[in-house]
Amino acid sequence: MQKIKKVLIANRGEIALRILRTLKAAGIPGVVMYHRVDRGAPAVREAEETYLIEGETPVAAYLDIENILAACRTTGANAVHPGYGFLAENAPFAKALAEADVIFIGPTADVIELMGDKVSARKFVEARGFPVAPSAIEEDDPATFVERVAKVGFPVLIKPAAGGGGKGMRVVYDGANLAEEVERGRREGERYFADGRLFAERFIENPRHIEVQVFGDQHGNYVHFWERECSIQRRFQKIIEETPSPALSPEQRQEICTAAVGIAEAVGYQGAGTVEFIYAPTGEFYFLEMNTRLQVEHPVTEMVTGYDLVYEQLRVAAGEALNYTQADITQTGHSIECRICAEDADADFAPAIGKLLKVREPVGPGIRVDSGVIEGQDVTTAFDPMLSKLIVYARDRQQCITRTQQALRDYVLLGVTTNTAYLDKILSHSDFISGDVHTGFLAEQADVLKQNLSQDTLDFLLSAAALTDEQLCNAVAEIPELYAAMGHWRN
Amino acid sequence: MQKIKKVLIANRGEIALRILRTLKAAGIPGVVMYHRVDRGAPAVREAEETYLIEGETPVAAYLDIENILAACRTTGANAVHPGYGFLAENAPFAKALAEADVIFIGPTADVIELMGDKVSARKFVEARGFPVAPSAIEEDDPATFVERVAKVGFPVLIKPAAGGGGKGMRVVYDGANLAEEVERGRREGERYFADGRLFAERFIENPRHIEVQVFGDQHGNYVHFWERECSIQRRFQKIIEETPSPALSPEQRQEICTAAVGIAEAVGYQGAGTVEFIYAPTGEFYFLEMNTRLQVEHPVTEMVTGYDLVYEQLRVAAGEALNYTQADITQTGHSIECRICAEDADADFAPAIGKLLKVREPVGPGIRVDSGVIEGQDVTTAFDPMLSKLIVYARDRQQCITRTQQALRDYVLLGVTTNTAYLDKILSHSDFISGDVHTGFLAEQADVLKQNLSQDTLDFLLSAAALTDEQLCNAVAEIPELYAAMGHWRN
Amino acid sequence: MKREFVIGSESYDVLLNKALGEYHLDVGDRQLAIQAEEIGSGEYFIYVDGRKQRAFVAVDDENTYIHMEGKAVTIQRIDPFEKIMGGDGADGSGSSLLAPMPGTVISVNCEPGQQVSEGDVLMVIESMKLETTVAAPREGIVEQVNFSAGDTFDQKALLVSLQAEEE
Amino acid sequence: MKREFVIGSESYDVLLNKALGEYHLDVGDRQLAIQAEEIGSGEYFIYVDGRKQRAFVAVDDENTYIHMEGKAVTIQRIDPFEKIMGGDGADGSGSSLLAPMPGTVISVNCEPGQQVSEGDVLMVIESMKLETTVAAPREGIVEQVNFSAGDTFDQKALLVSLQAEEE
Repeated sequence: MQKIKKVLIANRGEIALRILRTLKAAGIPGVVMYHRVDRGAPAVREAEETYLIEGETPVAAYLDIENILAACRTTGANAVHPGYGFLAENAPFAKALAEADVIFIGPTADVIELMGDKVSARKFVEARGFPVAPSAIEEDDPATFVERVAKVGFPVLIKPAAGGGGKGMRVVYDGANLAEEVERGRREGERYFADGRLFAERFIENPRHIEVQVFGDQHGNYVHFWERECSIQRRFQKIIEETPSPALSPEQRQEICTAAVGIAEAVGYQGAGTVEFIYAPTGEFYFLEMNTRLQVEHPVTEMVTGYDLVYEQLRVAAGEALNYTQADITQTGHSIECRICAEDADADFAPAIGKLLKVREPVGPGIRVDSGVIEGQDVTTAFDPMLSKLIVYARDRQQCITRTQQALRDYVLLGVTTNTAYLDKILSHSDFISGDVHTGFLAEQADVLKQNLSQDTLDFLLSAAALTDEQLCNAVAEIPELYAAMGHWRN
Repeated sequence: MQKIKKVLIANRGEIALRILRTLKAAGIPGVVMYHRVDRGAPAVREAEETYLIEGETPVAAYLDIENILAACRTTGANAVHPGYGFLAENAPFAKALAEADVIFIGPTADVIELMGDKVSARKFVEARGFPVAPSAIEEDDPATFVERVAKVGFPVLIKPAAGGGGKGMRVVYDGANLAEEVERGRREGERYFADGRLFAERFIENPRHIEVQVFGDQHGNYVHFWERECSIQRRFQKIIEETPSPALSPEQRQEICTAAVGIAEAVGYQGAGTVEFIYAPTGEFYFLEMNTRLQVEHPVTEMVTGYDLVYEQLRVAAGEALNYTQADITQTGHSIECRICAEDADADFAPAIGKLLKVREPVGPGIRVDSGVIEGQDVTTAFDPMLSKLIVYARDRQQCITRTQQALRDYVLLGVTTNTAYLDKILSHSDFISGDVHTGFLAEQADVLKQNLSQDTLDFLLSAAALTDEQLCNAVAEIPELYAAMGHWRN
Repeated sequence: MKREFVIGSESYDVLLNKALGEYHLDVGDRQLAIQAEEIGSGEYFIYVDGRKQRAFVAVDDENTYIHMEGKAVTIQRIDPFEKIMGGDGADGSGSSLLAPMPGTVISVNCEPGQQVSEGDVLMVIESMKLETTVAAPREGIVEQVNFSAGDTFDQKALLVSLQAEEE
Repeated sequence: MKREFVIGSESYDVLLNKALGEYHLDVGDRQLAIQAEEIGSGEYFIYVDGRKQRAFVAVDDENTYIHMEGKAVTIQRIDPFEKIMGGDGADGSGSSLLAPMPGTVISVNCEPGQQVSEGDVLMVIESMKLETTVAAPREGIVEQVNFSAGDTFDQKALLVSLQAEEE
């Protein structure tokens, strides 16, 4: 790791802390940059060195490339880890760092550019013989786009070419208002990504989302770390991920993972990347996109392979060769990640805010919590509603499910509404247990997944609320004992 | 798990909580029995059902077989998990439970009896062709014992036949005061174990302690879960354990593990057991003893194999067959356990007491803490000084060492002196890092392992102590600002 | 002593009594013998008619947050006396539309004086990257529109109000 | 304001000053500009001459416990004034042997009036399964023996005392 002297962590929340932990254990100095609203955040407390950044909004501060370059100059950091989100997949950022002679811990700017655009990525992958779904690309011939979309076949998924995170995506089930939906999609693309170009592809009914973790070094070595199943999504965003996927046979697993490494090799990928696939109930899979960064859900892969992917990223960025081969990377046991979000699942996942009055994380065999919050912290709308991630390992899937449920029940987060009980409900669902899910599962089962309180639970809750209500208890205590006893006796 | 309806946990501290966690995740009702001094302990808080026991001393309460039988009757528990220590290796206890139609989660009483006596165990193992060290057994012919001990060759280790935990063990380097040492050993055996019979064996200089985790079911299936290296000991008690052992070649590993399974099969072992070996620097290994229970250090095995050994114990006790073969049990990555003890390593490991004013456990990838204490708890001399166990996993040994060190540094335990900094020192030692250790390592390196404070650290400590001294700060604050300024100005 | 506890959309009136050192809670027509034992900071054993549950409890000015049986529940505390005295003014009268959380105005779809029907979209707002429509809760005339497109607002900000209904 | 801080067997005299709102600590002949920022309950950033360390601090009547740079240190606080007034009576005078922690007496190897030499074993005790010998710290005559074999004792119990030395 000679080449990397000091790493600036250009991110916040749980991922900043997770990266810092690897740096600390590896003995590499790390700098945590932060906006003042994150002043009391765990990563800022744990860091030996911090750097305050400013911006018009907190998000803008983290997105400001100049801030990061200045932080590197001031602190002497010669490498930057971007985490995920923010500037992690920003080619100009990667370029700016290269020009400033700072190591970007991620792939080259060219690869980010190529794979960051869904349209060019897809063309590239298709041209090299990897499977892609029937599709239409608007900019091939804008005039005939609506017509070509209709030919892809319904249902069809229309999405911004520059998009991500499910934003601006729409499914159209027939041709009746196709033109209108295309127009809406364009407006949303412009609003969210300042880019109205669209892309349409066959919508696979009840598809699964399966992705493969790949790695490449600067010496032409490429490996995969097996797959992750990420079909449990609400509003097109993953909230439960697991590995291995319960859908794949060993042959299918081999096939999809081999395709992913092939794509990584074709683009000359360096560092950690993820190739996402749509997996049809019939067993076919199609390239969806490539994420040129560390994923939120990377810990499940760490749990079953034993590798520290952030450490491996550092090694590759320092120019070292992978010191293992594909055969060394074994998948042992099962792992599930749950994203703990400040939101009300029973109110259409409305984001929740407030002060975290009490936080108590689950502990025990196979349990890992990657958290970005601590007791006393305010949860605001300034950032994403994800507070932390619960990652659980067990020898087999069934044991992993029950361990995860117990951990969710043991996770105390008071003061802000979170989705822990909702996640527990999902894990209790017979279709989840049998592995029979798809990306529309949560929407389809919304009614079944609602919370309910038994009479018995209600009695306990009301009792707890009454007995911890100081004002109420004081008022009651003022009744003289004797008088109260008489009243009681008279009954 | 049909046969097991409810499990009584006949233990306390970290192991009671660890067992409870597996029960909860598996959905099996658990009962935690406790003496009143343990009233606020984590396991008692976490339990859905508890049972108060009494005794002349707290330890006596946990050792009282009648207490446990009564607890089973009252709560309806039809199985007992003994943990380790207390009654875990007590044959009459196993018998008493069997007679009361309660399942003992452990091997049969016969096997406990056979292997619990060092002398009979050794004879049994030797007779079946497994390697044992040159030795002399007193009761073979008490009159010639001293003579026969001398023939074993010096240095020789003399220990109580009924012993354990290093109590009453002594090494004699020459024949000069052999008779006297034998007499002393006998007295200690009587005092500690009410059994003065002795046993002597060749003392291997600089030996390693390597043990193998074995498992058997009620259907004649036997497997091992690989080895653990437990050579880091102070006062004959393990404080750091790891797996794989850095000493073994793949062939030696196979050989020692195969011998262990062979011994388990020879005794018809059921459930979890450990076969301990002395491993000489020259590569020979000798049977030392068999522990017929779950070991304190079992978690390192769980980390590298993925299995929950407590869960597997439950399955075997319920009469189920092992549902895996030896080939399924792979050893992936590396794991280290550190025993966190309330003791002053710089004062010859004198036990420490006090109130735990602040507790903050380390978290992060690969980190597991099995703890029996919480903030606010009093640490007394009533029980063993072990407060908790830090278990760390990483892909390779080097990464595991640095992760463990970081976790030790992140482990905040204030109010009671603990050995975390001492453990960190051991892990920093170049001989530990190169794996070149033996059971006398800590004693030999005592001077190197002492703590020291740099001038810089001292400045920070004194500053922190001064600024958090309310009385001191208040007194200083009383000096009027103006006067203080003048004083400052006059300097 | 009475309290009104609100969980989600359900409201519960309870009455707490203490006699001979023991607490009783009247819930509807049932009386529960209840007891709380604090076993740690914000950590309790709650006893109801002899049965036990462990609970973590945190309290702020308005709500009691309880983690029990593996899930967290928020309970709003209402003092029946204060309710009678204070009324519910700006809130819930169906005349004032308050921001559920801080956010940004995407578009304003009405203007003061305009007649609107129940369900008409008055405003589109965005909070935490989610778009929400602010719809008229009843028929009426728009009184105030306090923000323009692009404005940001705080939680509980008055976004739009309707003229009070004639009684 | 002065304090004596004791870490292990070392004692440090410090002087805390506050001027213009800033704290200074005199340690020996050096003066440090120091500052504490509480960032959580018992969690601080400590600044010494501009450098920063994070510290966890807990305090009881006698000691300050600090976790810093990855290790915990216990610091005994002594108010120099109290020390002068109170003397160290039972403790440290070399005449009274106090129990370092609660335990049991294994054997008593001396009796009142007996002349002993430095290092003579006066008693054998057991605490937390460890045997310790209580040895005479100096030559002298045994004054009191307060326990018999099998007795249990508390921390700081006076086990054996020697007659005061003639001055």
